Amino acid sequence: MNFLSLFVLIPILMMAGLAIARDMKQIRTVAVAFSTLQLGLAIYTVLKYLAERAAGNAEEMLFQASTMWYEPLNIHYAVGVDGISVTMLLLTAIIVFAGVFASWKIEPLSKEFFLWLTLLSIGVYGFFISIDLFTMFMFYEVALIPMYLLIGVWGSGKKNYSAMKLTLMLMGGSALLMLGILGIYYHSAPEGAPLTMNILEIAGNNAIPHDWQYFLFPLTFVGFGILGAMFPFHTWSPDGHASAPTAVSMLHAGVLMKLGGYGCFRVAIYLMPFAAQELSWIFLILTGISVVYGAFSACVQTDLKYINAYSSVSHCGLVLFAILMLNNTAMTGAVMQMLSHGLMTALFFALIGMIYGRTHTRDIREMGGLMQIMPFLSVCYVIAGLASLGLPGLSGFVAEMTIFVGSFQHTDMFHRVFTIVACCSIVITAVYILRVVGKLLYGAVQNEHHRELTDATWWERLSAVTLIVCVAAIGCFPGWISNLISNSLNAIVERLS
Amino acid sequence: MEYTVFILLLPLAMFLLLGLLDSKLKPRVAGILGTLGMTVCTALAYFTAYQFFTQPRNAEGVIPSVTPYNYEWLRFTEHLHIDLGIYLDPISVMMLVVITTVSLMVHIYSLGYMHGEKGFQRYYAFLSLFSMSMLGLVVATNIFQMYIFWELVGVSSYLLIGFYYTKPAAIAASKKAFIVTRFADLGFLIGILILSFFTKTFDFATLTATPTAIITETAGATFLGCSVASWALALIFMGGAGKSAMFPLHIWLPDAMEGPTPVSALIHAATMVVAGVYLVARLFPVYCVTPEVLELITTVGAITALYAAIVACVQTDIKRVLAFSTISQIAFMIVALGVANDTDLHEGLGYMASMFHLFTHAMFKALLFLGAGAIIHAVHSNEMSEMGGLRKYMPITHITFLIACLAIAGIPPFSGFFSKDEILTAVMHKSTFWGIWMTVVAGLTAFYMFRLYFRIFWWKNTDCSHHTPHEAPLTMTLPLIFLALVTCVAGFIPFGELVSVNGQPYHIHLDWSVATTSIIVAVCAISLAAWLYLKENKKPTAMADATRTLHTAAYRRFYIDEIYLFVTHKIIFKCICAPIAWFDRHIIDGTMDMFANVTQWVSARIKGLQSGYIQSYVWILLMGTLLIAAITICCLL
Amino acid sequence: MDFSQYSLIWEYMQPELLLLVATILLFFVDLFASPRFLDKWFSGIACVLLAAVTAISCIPGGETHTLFGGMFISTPMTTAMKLVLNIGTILVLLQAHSWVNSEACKVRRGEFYELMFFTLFGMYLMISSGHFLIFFIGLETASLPIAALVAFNKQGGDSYESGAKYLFNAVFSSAIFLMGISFMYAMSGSLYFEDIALNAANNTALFVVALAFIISGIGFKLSLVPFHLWTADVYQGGPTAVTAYLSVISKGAAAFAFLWVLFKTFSPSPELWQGILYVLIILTITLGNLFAIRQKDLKRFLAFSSISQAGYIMLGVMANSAQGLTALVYYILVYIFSNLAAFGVIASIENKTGKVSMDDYNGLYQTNPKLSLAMMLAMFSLAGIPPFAGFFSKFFIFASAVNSGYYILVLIALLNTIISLFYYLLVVKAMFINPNDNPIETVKTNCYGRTGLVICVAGILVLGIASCVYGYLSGLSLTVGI
Amino acid sequence: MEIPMIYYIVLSLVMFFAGVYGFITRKNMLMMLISIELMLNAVDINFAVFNRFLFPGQMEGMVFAIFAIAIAAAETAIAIAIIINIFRHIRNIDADNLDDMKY
Repeated sequence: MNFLSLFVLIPILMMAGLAIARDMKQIRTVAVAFSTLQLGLAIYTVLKYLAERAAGNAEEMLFQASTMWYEPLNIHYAVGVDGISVTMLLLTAIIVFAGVFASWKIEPLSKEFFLWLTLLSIGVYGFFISIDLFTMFMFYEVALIPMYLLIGVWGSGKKNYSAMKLTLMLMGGSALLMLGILGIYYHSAPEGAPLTMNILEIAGNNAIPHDWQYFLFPLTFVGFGILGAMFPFHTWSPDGHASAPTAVSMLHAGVLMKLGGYGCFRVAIYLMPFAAQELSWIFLILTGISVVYGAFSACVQTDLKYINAYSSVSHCGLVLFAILMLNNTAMTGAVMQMLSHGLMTALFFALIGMIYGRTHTRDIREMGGLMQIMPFLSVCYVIAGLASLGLPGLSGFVAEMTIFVGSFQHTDMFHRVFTIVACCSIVITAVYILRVVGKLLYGAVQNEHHRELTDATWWERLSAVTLIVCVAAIGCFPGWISNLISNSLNAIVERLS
Repeated sequence: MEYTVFILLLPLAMFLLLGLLDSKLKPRVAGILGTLGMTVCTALAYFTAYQFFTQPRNAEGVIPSVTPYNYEWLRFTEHLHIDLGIYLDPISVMMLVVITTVSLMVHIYSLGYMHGEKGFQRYYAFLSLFSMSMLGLVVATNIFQMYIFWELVGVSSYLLIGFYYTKPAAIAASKKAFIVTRFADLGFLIGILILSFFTKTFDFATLTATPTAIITETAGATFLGCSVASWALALIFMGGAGKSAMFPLHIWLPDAMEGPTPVSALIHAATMVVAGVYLVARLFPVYCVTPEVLELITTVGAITALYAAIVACVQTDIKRVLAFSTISQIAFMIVALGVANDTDLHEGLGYMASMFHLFTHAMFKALLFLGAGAIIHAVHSNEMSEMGGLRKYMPITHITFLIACLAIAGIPPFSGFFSKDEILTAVMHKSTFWGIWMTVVAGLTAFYMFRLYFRIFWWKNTDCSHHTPHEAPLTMTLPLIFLALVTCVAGFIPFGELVSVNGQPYHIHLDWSVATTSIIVAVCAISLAAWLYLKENKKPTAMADATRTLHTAAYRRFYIDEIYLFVTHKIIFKCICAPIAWFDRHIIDGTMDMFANVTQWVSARIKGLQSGYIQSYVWILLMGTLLIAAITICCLL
Repeated sequence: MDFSQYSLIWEYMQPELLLLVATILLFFVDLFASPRFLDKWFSGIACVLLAAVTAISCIPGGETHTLFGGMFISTPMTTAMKLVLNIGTILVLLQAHSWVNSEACKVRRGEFYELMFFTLFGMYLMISSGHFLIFFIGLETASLPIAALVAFNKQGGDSYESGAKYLFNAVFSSAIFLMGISFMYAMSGSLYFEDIALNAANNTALFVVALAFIISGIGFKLSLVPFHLWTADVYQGGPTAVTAYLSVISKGAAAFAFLWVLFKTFSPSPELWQGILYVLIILTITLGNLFAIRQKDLKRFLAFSSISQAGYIMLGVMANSAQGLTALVYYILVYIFSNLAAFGVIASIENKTGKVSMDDYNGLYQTNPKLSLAMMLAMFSLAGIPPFAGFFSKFFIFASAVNSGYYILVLIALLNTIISLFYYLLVVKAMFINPNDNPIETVKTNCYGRTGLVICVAGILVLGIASCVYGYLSGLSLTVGI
Repeated sequence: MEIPMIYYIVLSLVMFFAGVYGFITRKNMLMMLISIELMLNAVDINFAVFNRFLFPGQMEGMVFAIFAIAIAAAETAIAIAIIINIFRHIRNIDADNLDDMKY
């Protein structure tokens, strides 16, 4: 039994534990215990992975295991990780951990909330560990559907509309995806050879005909791109995030949107390099648009969550943008951006949730001078803001710089010009971040009732500090993680060239 | 000289310590700690300078530059990687001295000035952060490290300007400062990208060692008619212009005066704002291969110098006056760099001069600001109208301020005279037009500085009825005195021996023709100022009325800020952001909703199919069958 | 005629014969046992009998048998299909218990079960027919009793209307079906599937007309658009148990038989019927969904959902391959479990409170968490959400269609799944999200109903994860040799 | 003299579509039932005729016709039962009254 399967097993046990938990106390105990365990497992995985690599294990994927599942279609339950997936696993574990604390006082039906949250995390973990298209896709959808109830039941605002829209749009994505995957499967092997769902084998066979790649690449890329909030399929994100409860926004923006980026190059680009080369320019334009577009529309929003959602559109657009540059550095940047954006947007949503929980409004025009009332939260918010506008020493900077430098190494003029366009986003980001910080935290207290509000409680502090520490750690010592990623990207990049 | 790394680590440690313990510490303790840290830092810097400048020169008489420490921080490609390290050469060491000195003075000064302020600890934390970033910037071994610390100084300046975060003006100012510089930094970043794409390196040593590499690499590559190399360097200069508040990116600096005065002294007079000059100086050999960019630099500098000088003449807020004088003085340095050239020592005079002026200016401008701080501290106002005749109440401030004014006006034997003279010589040598231009600016400088001086210390003999201004405490006067002394002697430092364009010693010899002219001009300007402002009278207002339009325009800074406001709010926000947001909500999102609505609509329209009558069901069934048959037959035939 | 066949008949027609025996037994029990005994045990006996029949006879063997000169064919796959149908029927019986034994119906309890068994018998014949006569007899034996069952609630509500609608539509379509067969006969001179495949000139207009008529005849039972119009009304009016039966068992049997007929009879000209089906599938799925999204009555809602599901099932037929056959049977199996879970919940709530409107379900989770969860699982499974069985069945049926190259068709079907997800989520929304001050009071289901639900839920959860089922079916379908 | 097959076919088709017409136009359920019978009998004629003329060899068609008739009888029986049931409820047997459930 491969230890990666624990990533799926532990949450299942966690669900069982939650099911038998009776009161809030026990629920919290179970949640904290298991999410900590999960975090430990993730860290262990990273260390083990690094050790293996250090030991000179040059396999593309480590800790592989594969058991036949559906014999007639040659579907396996196959797991394995490379640098990218371990990074993502770590990210997920961290955010789930922080999310548990962020939803410490969730009401009502707290048990169900954690059950659904755990189901969601099962999907995410499973997606990141599996290297079989079918299981990957299955976990992908497992991760999607709990969103509906999580938003619908525990959400706020026009939650029904948002939840339905989010679910349907993402399902639309996975509909395209299913066709794409089936198409890949039926062209996965040369004539006579057995068809396979295993990503590595498909890549090894490299048998997908070029004309089919033209058809399948857009399907898969858009399918995943919808979850990656690619223009013009991003509109689920603002409403969805605005209505979602704190922990869900954290997990969704922090991790779930990364499924999109991860899938885009693990499936779309990795398996169909030819089409990736040929068609990248189309999606480059789209993603380039969403980078700038998202930033611009964030400038005029007044709802904190909308601002953050649009900035997520912009940042995740940057991820896809970098992936499409198809060179090692840019892709490394993309993965680092996933990581950093995951952490800092989770931090953002956590803080917004905490502030909202106190002021009961997310409209920046109705708030002000929070720095005097809740200094801790405000300082954290400033840090998150600085991270997202790319302050050196925080994770955002290294990710963005890697992307920009990497993208600018592209030999094609068109790509370089687009890189410069994308660069402009850092200025716009500064504009809307500082706008929020100025309106929300500085200045005089807008609403006198806010004066008697309290600062963060210990669990909120814990949740925020965890994320800040990670953001700063990556920002200050990016070397090891960037090596970790770029080493495992070599194989993919080789296929592209 | 590995210990130099502590020059960076110490302030960083201070920042973390003070920042994390924030209110856990007593204000006093925090202040003392910060100051001590900076003292040690300064000592180290001085020791480094001593060690560096006293080391044996090599064959062609150049002081060899040292890289005591360099560690790969982040690797992009096999060529491109960000290193964090320390690169010691004459100018960086000179900057180390300047920064630590001024920073230390400000630390001490703030003990008195900021006494009892809310968030005293935070203030010192930010000061340490700034010092760390600034020091990191000057010792950068590669352009990307410089960019990193460049951003960090930007942020710490943002935090310090917005120190009084309940004051709307301060918030606005800090936001403006950050965004404008950020915009400039975008140029810097793109410049770096282009440069590194062609030269395949970030490293200063490599870049400056083979400056022509970029030309050979980018051979033929042009964009909009200019060679890519020029683009890259111009964009990089844009970054510098932003930080150094060159026209038209200067708008943030006057507003930045909303911050605490010591901060203005440290960041917006002595150190951060000269980062641009330093950047150009750092890449000077590379700039020399693209003369057109140097032309650009000269022009920008000259225009800024004149513009700022004119505006400074009519401002009534003393800190604003100083701010504009800063802009104009930095413009001097920029111009000096622009006219210089690295072919030989004499051609490179401007380079040396600008560095020299940077050094002296840092001292006396810091002195001016700290003096102004003392005055504001006493009068509780920035407005000239509130002041006048302060000389008898605060003698020390008065004397030191006068020295500084003389220095900046270019009166021998004060430091300003020597450095400015070198600059004028260099400019004159390059082109007479710019030479005269800059001399005029020098005259204006003398005028507005003494206007300021007389308005503050003479003008009217108020024996202030409501409250008597009193001399500042020792913690504040001590730095004033120290800086004043430096200002007096700095001119006699054999600067050219240490810093010159190609590192060989250069013996400063005054070009008396230039010197005398400038002195005469200055004296005239000063006496004019004295004639106008020594005693309270109506002449100034009369003159103002005489040149009403010009005066107002100058007072409103020639409406540059208004233009910016118009562009940002009216055009970018109203005409780009808002429409995009609308488009997103109504068009893109609307399309998505439309799918749903259309489905609903269709399903509502076709419900009649399910009429509930057996016969219609049967009818449809039959027709369906026959239709299928018919269509299929048609397809077959 | 030779009597040597009788032993063979007994051996090969075991399921049918045993089912008849069971029916007769049931008849006698109903006749002679005391009412109190019946109240207590009758449904139990019925279930046990059916279970026994299943256990004894419906375990697929290895080889294929034919009887009556090929009129009756029993392959492992048909036996497996019978097994599937039996499982479904048992579940229906379990759910029906509380309704059948209610005061209103208990007097006619016997008829219910006997008719039920007869229809099942009819479907057996339909499935394993090799000749249109048997097929027709099976078809009618399957559909006529259902008419009676639909009209079972003599006094209650709309039952009679549904009965009438069902019967008249059924008769009419069977007339058309017969017409089709007669043309086939005219062309081929035989009613054996094989002979027709051999002799019928498959590009004449007459052939096409016959084909269209036959498709419409069976499409009626499958409620494919445009032969579907009866479905909603009948489902809504009929007793819930019967509706459930109608929606899964008879649909499943019809689907299988349809595939059988098309494969056997029209194998020489697949492109003909595939072309027709292509259009029908798109129409069926789309219209079914479009109607479903605005339904408030849950039974009617499920009727339309079952129409679109029929469209998905047909994808397996389109594939025209062993894989398609496997996927189809598997899909039917999963569909039985999912849909019966839904109907089980509806039935148990309807029996207690008589409420079937979606609005009545608002806030159901507060009072009946277990039922709501079961319902939600059913909905997710029908919508094809992993890790529930429905996801796998959908995936495999799509895979089979894609394997035969129907990318566009599958894409359309997939896009339709979004609509279907929408309305399935509406139910979930009602139960979990919509606020309600006085939701349906807590409903206590009896042990039969509960067992039924538990089995359904277990099926939903296990069938997908446990790959053996699909593997087994695909093993069988390979023996058929399509 | 032999009547050619075509006559029978025409007859059966006429019967069939007459039945269809009646089924769709008549509101009275009994009339509809009768129309159904027409259609079924048309089919029976078809079988008989095809057998008799085209494949005189074996009796397949005839047998089928007999079964069809039997089943038609069964259908009628159930139909009548249901119609009676309907009459009990709404006191008439007009097909148009059966439209409580629609849309």
